[in-house]
Amino acid sequence: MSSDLSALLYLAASVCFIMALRGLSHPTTSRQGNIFGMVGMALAIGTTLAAPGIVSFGTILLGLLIGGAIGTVIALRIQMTALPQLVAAFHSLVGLAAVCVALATFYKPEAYGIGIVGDIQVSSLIELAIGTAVGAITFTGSVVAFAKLQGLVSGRPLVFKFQHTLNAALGASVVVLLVLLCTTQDPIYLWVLVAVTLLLGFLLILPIGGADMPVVVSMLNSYSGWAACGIGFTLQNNLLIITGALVGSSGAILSYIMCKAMNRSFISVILGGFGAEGEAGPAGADGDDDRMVKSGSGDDAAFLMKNAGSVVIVPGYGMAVAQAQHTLREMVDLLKADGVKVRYAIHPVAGRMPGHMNVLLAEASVPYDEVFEMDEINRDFKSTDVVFVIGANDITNPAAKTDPKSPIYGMPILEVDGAQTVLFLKRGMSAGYAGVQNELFFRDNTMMLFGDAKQMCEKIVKALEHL
Amino acid sequence: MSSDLSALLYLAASVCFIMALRGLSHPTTSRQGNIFGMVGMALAIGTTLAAPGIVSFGTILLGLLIGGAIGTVIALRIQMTALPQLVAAFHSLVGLAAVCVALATFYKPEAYGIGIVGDIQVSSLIELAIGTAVGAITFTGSVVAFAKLQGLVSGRPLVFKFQHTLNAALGASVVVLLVLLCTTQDPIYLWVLVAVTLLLGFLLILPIGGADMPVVVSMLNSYSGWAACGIGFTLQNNLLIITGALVGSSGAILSYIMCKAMNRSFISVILGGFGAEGEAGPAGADGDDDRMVKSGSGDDAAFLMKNAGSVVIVPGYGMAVAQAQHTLREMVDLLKADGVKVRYAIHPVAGRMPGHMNVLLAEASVPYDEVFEMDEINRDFKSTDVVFVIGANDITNPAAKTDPKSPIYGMPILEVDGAQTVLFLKRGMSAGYAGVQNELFFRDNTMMLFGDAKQMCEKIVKALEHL
Amino acid sequence: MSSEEFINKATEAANAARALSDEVASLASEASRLAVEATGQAASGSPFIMGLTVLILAVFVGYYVVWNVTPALHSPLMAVTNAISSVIIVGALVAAGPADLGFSEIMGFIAIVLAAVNIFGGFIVAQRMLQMFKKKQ
Amino acid sequence: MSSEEFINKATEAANAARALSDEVASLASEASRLAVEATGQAASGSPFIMGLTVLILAVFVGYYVVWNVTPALHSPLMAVTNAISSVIIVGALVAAGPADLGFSEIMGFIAIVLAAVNIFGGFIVAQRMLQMFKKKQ
Ligand SMILES: NC(=O)c1ccc[n+]([C@@H]2O[C@H](COP(=O)([O-])OP(=O)(O)OC[C@H]3O[C@@H](n4cnc5c(N)ncnc54)[C@H](OP(=O)(O)O)[C@@H]3O)[C@@H](O)[C@H]2O)c1
Ligand SMILES: NC(=O)c1ccc[n+]([C@@H]2O[C@H](COP(=O)([O-])OP(=O)(O)OC[C@H]3O[C@@H](n4cnc5c(N)ncnc54)[C@H](OP(=O)(O)O)[C@@H]3O)[C@@H](O)[C@H]2O)c1
Repeated sequence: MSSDLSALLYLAASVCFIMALRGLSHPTTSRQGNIFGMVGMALAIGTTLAAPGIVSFGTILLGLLIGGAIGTVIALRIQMTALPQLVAAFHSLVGLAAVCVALATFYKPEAYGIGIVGDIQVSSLIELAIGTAVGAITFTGSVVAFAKLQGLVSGRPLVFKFQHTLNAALGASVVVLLVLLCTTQDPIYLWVLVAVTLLLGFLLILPIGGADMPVVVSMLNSYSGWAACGIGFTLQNNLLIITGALVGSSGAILSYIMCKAMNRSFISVILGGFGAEGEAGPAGADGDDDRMVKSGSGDDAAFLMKNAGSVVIVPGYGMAVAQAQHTLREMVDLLKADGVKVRYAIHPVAGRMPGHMNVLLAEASVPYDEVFEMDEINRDFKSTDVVFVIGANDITNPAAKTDPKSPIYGMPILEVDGAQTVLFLKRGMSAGYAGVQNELFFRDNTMMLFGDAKQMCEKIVKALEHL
Repeated sequence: MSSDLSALLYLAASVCFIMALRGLSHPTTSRQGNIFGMVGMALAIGTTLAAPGIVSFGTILLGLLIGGAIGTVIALRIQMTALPQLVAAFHSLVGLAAVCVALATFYKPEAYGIGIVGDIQVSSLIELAIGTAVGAITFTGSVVAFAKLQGLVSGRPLVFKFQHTLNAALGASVVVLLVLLCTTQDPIYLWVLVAVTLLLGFLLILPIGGADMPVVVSMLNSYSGWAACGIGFTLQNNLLIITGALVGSSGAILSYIMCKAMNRSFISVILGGFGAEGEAGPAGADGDDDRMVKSGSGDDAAFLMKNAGSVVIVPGYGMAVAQAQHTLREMVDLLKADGVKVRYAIHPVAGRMPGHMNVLLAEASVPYDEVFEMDEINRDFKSTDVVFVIGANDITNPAAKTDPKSPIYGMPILEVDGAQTVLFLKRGMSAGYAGVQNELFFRDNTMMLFGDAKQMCEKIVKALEHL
Repeated sequence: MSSEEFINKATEAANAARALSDEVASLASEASRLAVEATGQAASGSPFIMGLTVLILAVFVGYYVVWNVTPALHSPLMAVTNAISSVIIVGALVAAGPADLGFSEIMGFIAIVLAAVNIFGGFIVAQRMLQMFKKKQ
Repeated sequence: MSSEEFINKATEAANAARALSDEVASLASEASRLAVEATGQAASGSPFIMGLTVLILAVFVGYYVVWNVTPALHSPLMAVTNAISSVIIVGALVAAGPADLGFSEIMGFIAIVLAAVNIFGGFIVAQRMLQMFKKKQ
């Protein structure tokens, strides 16, 4: 294939990727966008396979088949509630793949036209080493993120003395190794670099709390995008540059959106240690607050909602944990059949990844035009009869608006306190991710529904059927 | 200057241009955006001046000074109500400049590295010829647009028999000339091409009605952007490609927005002949409708508005003609001082260019947060006491929603008919640009205020002061 | 060795040298061709493909940037795009640049004047309009 | 003419020819250099500047495209960007391409497997999610 034709096809692939992201601007165009993405990837792979020097098609096909099969099976089997950890897991693979590519390049630079073994162009070597470092950090970092999200290790931030000092020291050694590598071109330094950055990935992410993991995953995603840009410069391949920039912007913007919605600085997330005490504790009323709360049963909740004119559902992380979305939908169907106007209100950081709640509700066949973003619905709470908060906590906490000393002060919240009645469905009195008590629980117009989200929803459904 | 450095500076200039348009996304960032635009242009010119082969700085400076002085004087003197024709006039100059550059290139191709006289690369020659054609059409087309908007010639579409045939013939001859030019490289064909396309520009735009001129100007703007892209390909200059794409998209999108807001296809605008009978006639009640209308005085209007809770002002082309915006603002100030809630509603094609009304209101120091777009305010008319329509007509005509046979059927309108009272300030009963009678005039809750927009506003102001 | 023989030998040697030189020249030109090709490939395809890449990306940028312009500022947008479309002044400067004064230089000069009217006029009108959109107290 | 003289003359001629050939070669190489330079300049600067141009435009595109993604689809967005970030498979293919099986080829193979998991996994998960967002009756 002429270099012009392949450049043209790579350009077409880039456009496909842009269209893939563009499609996500609306649910109706999103599936078409995804097809664009697949076509783009097929174009990219096909064009590369047609390049001169690529002959071992058997091996390549084998690799694609193995990887494709694994990916397909995982993707088809995974539960939608396990999405955050899945993204983290997939993400670690990108990091590892980048490390492998960098090592392969180092040992066979002539295949990429950047020099010969032991005499690689310095600019390429720098890009290569940075790519390796970013890849390795992404790999172990994402593994930690996966383990925390999956519950394999405690979501609690692991803080120990001198950790920032240690990380700084490792960071410095990375720079030293980079310089040594470029001056001597000795492979040993590359291997040490890999080892150090793998370690660094662990250490950087361990101290960060479980619920900050989505920010971390997005951030790593962004970094790997920029690393791909770097490789694109080395190989003078515009496809890599464009795709890298898309991925890089996407990760950066998602991180920004999350930090903004939590009212925390990006730096404070990265430095870790947040939520050390507060991660959602075990079930049961273990709040250390002696004040009385009004608590009710499923029957009470059913009665209240059935007689309401309008109900707004506020889902949170607890709904995902309990996989309560389907039962919730049943409950809402019954209410709607009774003429109650029901809508859903989604906070930008409800759950454990951006858009988490939207996907779960969509899974339960909730039409997306009943689901509203925070900005769209916040002013409507005042005219709402009943707000049904299911497994959410921080995102409704009025301390974010009233208490300048609260760690979540300044975070935009769903102002459910304006509603006539608030029902809080959670297992006990424990705090949410941010570890702060929620004043709302003690208000007069609040009724707590203690129990697992799914079981309680089932009770309410039963009650509604018999009312 | 090394070619790398100049490429870098051109890139910086491109980014400046992008930032210039980006700044226009909000009034607060717009001035900064404009500065970016100026910096970008300075960079572009400075970088080119530093290129080897450019030595006659005296001549160049002279040219810049003459042009700059003329431009500055015009820009500072022009009345804001004359904006549409100013844009058209400026635009014609871009077209003429493009023709000059193309001719210069043809007679000295070696300065641009595209060959030598009589042996210019064919691809470059094609781009050059197309650039010339687009430039020439833009020039005469914009001159016609200017003349129509300025009132130098009638805004009425000039339709004559066989015009489409003639245009098609001229278009075909352009293609023939292009082929001849490329095969023989004889300058005579270029000159004939210039002559034919100048004529074509006249003929294409003459049959289009005055109020469609903004669409035409935008369209020509878009074409000249794409022509700049073509020149960018010839000279392999990314600055020209990027800027051309920005200008091209901008023109295309503005044309699209206008056509959409008028519910007319782009093709029908270009084919011309629309509004042949309807251009706003002379003052006086010359409508050919015998039905009675309720007409009122300035005192009546003042009384009605003063006692209203909420007033929405709907400005249109008539306000621009009468330059009534300042008096209008005075009137609104008096109303606001009396505790009336006053807002402005702007239709996307009110006036004679996109954003025309916004600029005039801004000129009269109306804060932009009192000014609402159609989509933002349309549902509020129902709860509005008085709508004050000043010099607007078509954009309020309910026939657009109710009468499938009306030429404006399907055009989105400001639904002022929902308000309790509608005041219509215009000189007589004549129709608006689209030439259709407005049912609203005859409704019970409508009061006509006959007179020049400015004079009537003055009367209302006086009345308000004495009420 | 006869003188004729010597002359023949010398001519032969000279011819051989000339042939060598031809070969070298052709090799060099081949090298030059290859070098050009290599550069072309390195830059992800020919200049045309590069231009196309830039064009397509710029169209995307233009699309998004312009749709993000608030409708209230569509008039200034027209003025600004008018001004920046005068970037073809770059071509005019090249035409007017040389020291001698021929047809091309005169055309270039005219184009400079016209473009400058537009640049100054466009930006200043835009600035005047935008000045009016300042937040009122 | 003595034989020595002839020999000298012939040598001279040969030397002259050689000098000529050298000159031609150096001219050719100069030409090649110029050609490369011209290509470089033509493509609006060196490959690096071209790459930078593409990068900057792509960042603008990415910025706008991503901000235009509706918040409801942020989860699919993460899956899709995950999948397309596996475009580094392009590098892996080049590594695994040669017929022989050395360290680089093995690394390339591993990278292909890993990237393929991601590509298939990412797109399919995204598709599953998006399928759920179908308009309900
Ligand atoms: N979405 C993102 O992208 C993202 C990113 C970074 C950080 N975060 C953080 O995550 C938090 C999200 O807020 P959120 O309101 O959704 O969650 P949350 O504040 O963590 O609260 C979740 C609540 O659900 C309850 N719960 C847990 N399991 C349950 C079950 N099986 N049945 C019923 N209830 C259960 C828990 O209370 P009990 O233990 O009493 O049941 C807990 O209080 C915020 O602090 C946000 O800053 C989110
Ligand atoms: N804005 C754009 O970008 C654009 C682009 C293309 C087309 N258009 C077209 O332009 C029209 C714009 O609608 P519009 O409602 O603003 O204008 P319009 O429908 O043309 O009506 C303007 C009205 O103002 C009145 N008028 C004229 N001079 C006046 C004066 N000195 N004092 C008081 N009244 C005066 C006229 O009635 P009297 O003669 O009775 O006074 C006329 O009916 C639409 O048809 C639209 O499709 C606009």
